[in-house]
Amino acid sequence: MAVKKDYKDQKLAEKLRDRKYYVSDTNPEFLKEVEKIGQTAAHMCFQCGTCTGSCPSAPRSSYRIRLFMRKAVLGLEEEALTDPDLWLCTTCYTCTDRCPRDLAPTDAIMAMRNIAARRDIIPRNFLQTVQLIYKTGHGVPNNDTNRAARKKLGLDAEPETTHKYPEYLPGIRKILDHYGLKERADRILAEGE
Amino acid sequence: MADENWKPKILAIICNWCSYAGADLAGGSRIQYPPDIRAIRVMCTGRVDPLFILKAFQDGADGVLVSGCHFGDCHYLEGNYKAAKRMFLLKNVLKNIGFDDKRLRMTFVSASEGAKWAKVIEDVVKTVKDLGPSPFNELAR
Amino acid sequence: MSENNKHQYAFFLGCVAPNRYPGIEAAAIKTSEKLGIKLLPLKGASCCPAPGAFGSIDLNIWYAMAARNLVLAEQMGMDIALICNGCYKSIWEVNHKLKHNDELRDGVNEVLAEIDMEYKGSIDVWHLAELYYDPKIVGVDRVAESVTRPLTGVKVGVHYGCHLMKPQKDRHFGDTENPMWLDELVAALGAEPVQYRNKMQCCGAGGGVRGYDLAHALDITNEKMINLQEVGADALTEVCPFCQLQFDRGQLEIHDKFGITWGLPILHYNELLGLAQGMSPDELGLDLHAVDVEPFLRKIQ
Amino acid sequence: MAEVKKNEEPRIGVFVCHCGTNIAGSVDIKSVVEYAKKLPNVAVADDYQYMCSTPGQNKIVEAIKEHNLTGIVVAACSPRLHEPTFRGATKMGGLNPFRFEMANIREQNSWVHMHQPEEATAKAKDAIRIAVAKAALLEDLIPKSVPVEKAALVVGGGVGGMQAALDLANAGITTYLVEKNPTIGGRMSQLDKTFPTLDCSQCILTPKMVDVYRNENIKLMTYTEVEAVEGYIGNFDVTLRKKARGVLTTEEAEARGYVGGGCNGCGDCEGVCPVIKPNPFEVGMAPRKAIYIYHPQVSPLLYTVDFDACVKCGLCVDICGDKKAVDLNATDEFVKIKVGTAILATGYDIFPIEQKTEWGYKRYDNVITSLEFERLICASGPTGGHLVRPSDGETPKRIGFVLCAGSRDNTGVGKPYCSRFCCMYSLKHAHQIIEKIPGAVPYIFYMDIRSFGKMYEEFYYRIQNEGAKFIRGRVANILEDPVTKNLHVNAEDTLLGRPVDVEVDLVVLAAAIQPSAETERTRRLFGVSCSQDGWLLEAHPKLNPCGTTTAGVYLAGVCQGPKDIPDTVAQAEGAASAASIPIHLGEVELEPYFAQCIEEKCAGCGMCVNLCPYQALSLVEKDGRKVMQVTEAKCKGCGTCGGFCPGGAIWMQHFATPQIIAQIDAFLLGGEQ
Repeated sequence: MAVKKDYKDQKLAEKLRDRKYYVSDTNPEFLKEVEKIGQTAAHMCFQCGTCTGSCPSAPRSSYRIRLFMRKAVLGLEEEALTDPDLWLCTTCYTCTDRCPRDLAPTDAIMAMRNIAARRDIIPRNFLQTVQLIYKTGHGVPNNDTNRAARKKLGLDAEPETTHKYPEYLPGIRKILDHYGLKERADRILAEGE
Repeated sequence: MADENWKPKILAIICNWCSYAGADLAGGSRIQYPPDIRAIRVMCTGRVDPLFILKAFQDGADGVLVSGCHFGDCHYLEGNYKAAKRMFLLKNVLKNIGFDDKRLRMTFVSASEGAKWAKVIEDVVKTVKDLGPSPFNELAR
Repeated sequence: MSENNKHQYAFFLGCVAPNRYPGIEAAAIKTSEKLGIKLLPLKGASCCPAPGAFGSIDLNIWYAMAARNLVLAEQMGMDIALICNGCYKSIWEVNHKLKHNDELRDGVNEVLAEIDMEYKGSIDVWHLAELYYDPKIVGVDRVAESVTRPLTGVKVGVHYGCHLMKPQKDRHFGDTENPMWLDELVAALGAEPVQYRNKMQCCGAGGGVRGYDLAHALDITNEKMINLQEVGADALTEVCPFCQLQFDRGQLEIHDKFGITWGLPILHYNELLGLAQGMSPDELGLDLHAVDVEPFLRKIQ
Repeated sequence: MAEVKKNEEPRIGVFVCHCGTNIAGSVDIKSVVEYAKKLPNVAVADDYQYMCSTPGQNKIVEAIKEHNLTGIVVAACSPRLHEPTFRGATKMGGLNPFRFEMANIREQNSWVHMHQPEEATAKAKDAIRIAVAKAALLEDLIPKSVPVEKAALVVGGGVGGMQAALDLANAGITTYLVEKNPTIGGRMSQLDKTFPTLDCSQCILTPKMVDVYRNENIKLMTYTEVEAVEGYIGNFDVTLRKKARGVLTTEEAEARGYVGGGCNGCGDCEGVCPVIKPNPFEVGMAPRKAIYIYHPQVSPLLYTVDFDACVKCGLCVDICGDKKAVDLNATDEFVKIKVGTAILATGYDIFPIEQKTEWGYKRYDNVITSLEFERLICASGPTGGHLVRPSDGETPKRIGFVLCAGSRDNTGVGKPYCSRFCCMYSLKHAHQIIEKIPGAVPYIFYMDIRSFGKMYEEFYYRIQNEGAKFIRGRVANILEDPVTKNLHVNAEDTLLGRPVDVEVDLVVLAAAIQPSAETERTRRLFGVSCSQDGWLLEAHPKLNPCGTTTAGVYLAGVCQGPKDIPDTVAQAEGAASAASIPIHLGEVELEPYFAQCIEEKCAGCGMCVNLCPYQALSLVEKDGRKVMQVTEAKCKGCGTCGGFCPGGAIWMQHFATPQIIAQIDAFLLGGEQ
């Protein structure tokens, strides 16, 4: 366990916080969960850095996919899930194609995002997409400018999707409600207001 | 479905050069697999007389595994081809007398395939467990 | 053509193509018709759903939502053809996973049962571009034969996108470091497919990054612009409306955020194909593009 | 003639080994011994910590005498490990050594059921019951001794094969050294310097090549391949294919009556030959003619015609003149030799690294392999030792080295193993460019530096001190600047935790190695197994690293697994020593697992005759009817005949039908008395 320093000065307490890695502070279940959801043997990572070297996000941020793999192995759940970098993966899968251990770091990241989401750590834009789909069936719905353009092209104003056949929407909503996703999206977005 | 605690009796006849060595390698690598197999070593699967297998079934074996070298790898050039041919014919005979030929398996495991040996055993044990006790079982007692 | 109706597919539209670049939808139907592929409406389809957003929140929801779209096509008894890499990831990959994983399939069917649907795994999913390349369906030669107005004199950079071909092991497109099949399809139209640095780099938009951190996403896009300019590309083509959105509208955003103007026309391959088959810019809705396509059109000899 | 000999009253002794906790950890030894005591025919059962130890073996010796035993069962490890040991003990106790049977309760029991003590114990009891049933029916067998041909064969003329041949030859053994290329020398002759001593590779190799060529006991056969192998230890009949060389040696010329003729290596033919082909010795970076030598130090110094390229214009024949060395109508010849033992030293090839497309080999001009680097940096190479960039011939100043290029790679494209010498030769390469090119900077991209040999770590220290830059990170991809053709090496410096883009003038890929193309065919000819990655399988990874499961066949060098030169030479000497032992003994004992004909049961159908892969069986007239007869020297004991004989007339010694049936019955029907 990290040494608790009950310094009166909060700032100093944070500045001098015990930064050692203690096994007792970690969650070994985190690795198992990441491997289960991500379907990849993250514990086989030998930290060669091919993933970070391949990553389009790494050169322009502090996002290091290799470090996320390491945190999974070491059970550093809290650190991984609360790191805003977790959401900088563009899921391009280049690291997955090149990983010499034949792992899928991208899917490990997706798994960590899934675990973060269980704790309501989800960026707002993801939830807005959920709301839009619940409402219209589309993440990027139609609009009037586009309707006009469609007609000009000889297409119907509404595409042959839930836009034209809204009778399919209840089914979609049922699926999302099965997981209580819309409700969560509304709640989390409202809390963030 | 067979009862969970039932332990099948499965005979394995395996060749000295490939499968026996592969099984030894599985041991050396400490790869764990189900304990339901009893192995008899022969120098080559070519030695396996179909009568041995019939005898085993008659004695009440629930399954028989014959395992040799990969084709082209036989220590004696072609014993495994001949064994494969015999096993194929024997499976046909078993099928024709109404005996499930899945109880007889021939596999090819090389000396370097310890992990494969373990998989083969897992597979064979599962197949036999799914089939349940051999119909000859009572007869043998 | 007597073979015209030989290949029929349920046409999965997705979101960005019908609702932002309807020219792609129009072009896909018309150009495919000329190549012997009939695209039939997949009524009631929804968002694929967006693999970045939904996959990140809960993969199970992503499976179930994609499976619903798959079932619609199963009910038609038809394979799906689509025009977007993001849709390909959702629809193809979920189909692939459900076909090969009984546990997943059972889980999904439990949810689908609530809306009286059942996923059976009876159809396949294809990207139109791969159907064009496949000699058993169309083939590069037939694409070339369909050209009435060759796009000669222009250099076109090709963006393959990520979610169509990667991860390589699960897909069937072969090499993902330096693929050339889409370049071949571009060459078939008379244009010169130009090789640029880091051709396979991501557009920057995927995985929810466009919505999460726009500047970050645009910085990746901007790098692609630099690499394309280096070799003098006259346009960029892709097979993903979401990549198109990122490259096309992204250039406006790059202008706003970074103060850099590129003006590189971005065309979906079906738009390019439409031009080569003689469709007019108006028929393709090219006026809806954020970046003016006119300079590119003028350059075609 | 063998008969179904039953011991009057079998008395079996059972000995159960604890193997420390290896067996006793999962198997309840005490209950197993108690169980064994109650089995039919068991006279005594005992256990010991280590049965293979001297006191353990003594237990067997003493029990045989004390209990008047007729057969021994030891339940311990695999018979592939200790069967010979316990046969020795059985013999020492006064019994025929073949009255011994082993029950494997370690490799195939305690080690694979480590957490199931009950099941493991039950399985051990069954194994012993099965072994006892067989032991009760075992009979005396006399091993057959066969003479050993006083000659050996070495396949492959690289440094490993050369060393093995020299050792054998120097021990007085006639040694055939067969090499598929026109010259011996192998990979080592392509190298410039050797690590960590920086000896010139050719300088230390050439004297050895000359030694080989001059040694009276070595029959050097270059441009020759093994075509067929028959026989067994002591008596291998090997057919060699001497590929059509198109050039005669002085001896060959003399045999044709051209006294004073034959090739003297003058090279006039090469001068006039109009055909140009890439020289594989220079990895295609230099030309050679259709009539050629690889390089000036070849041994033998003898030209070779590449008949795939030759246009048969005859200019070479004309200029050779009276020497009459060139014969453009030559064809392959076959030579039969007889040897007692054989050593395989077939070496390695470079993995086709263009398959790792992210590094752009064969796509970017300035990405080369380490072997190409060796030739480019070598004074006798195509550039006279001036390292140049292929794109423009300029001297590179910044050079990236990609280690583990295709090694330690589990993607399926690449090799899962460590190729074992790339770290060290890349350090050497870094040293060479620092030494040769003023201001040059080597960037070494590595995952781990494996400098485990003698003076290797010190060499690493030295190169780091000389200024090589080490970046701990595997290279993700390489991008080419389309204008300058410079390369951008992308990786993460994992120690810095930042992605790096290192612009270099040249990239050298330390490509993985794989078994040479001929290895697979050769190993099948000799009946040698291979491990999953294709390297030839040694008899035991630790205790018999030079032997194979085929008696009389040994391994030297990289064909058994990646090795550097010192390890290759050491193994070659080990293999030569092992291969010389049977030859010096003059005879070997063959395991007496021969087929025997039970004549009264034999119907003379002759089915077995065709089944035998060794033509060991024949039909003979006896007492007015046909019966099968076995030529014991030819029989290898596979039992394929015995597995088929419809009349049950074949008695496979030590694996006889009644013995196997007894094992089956014991397993399924047997039990305590």
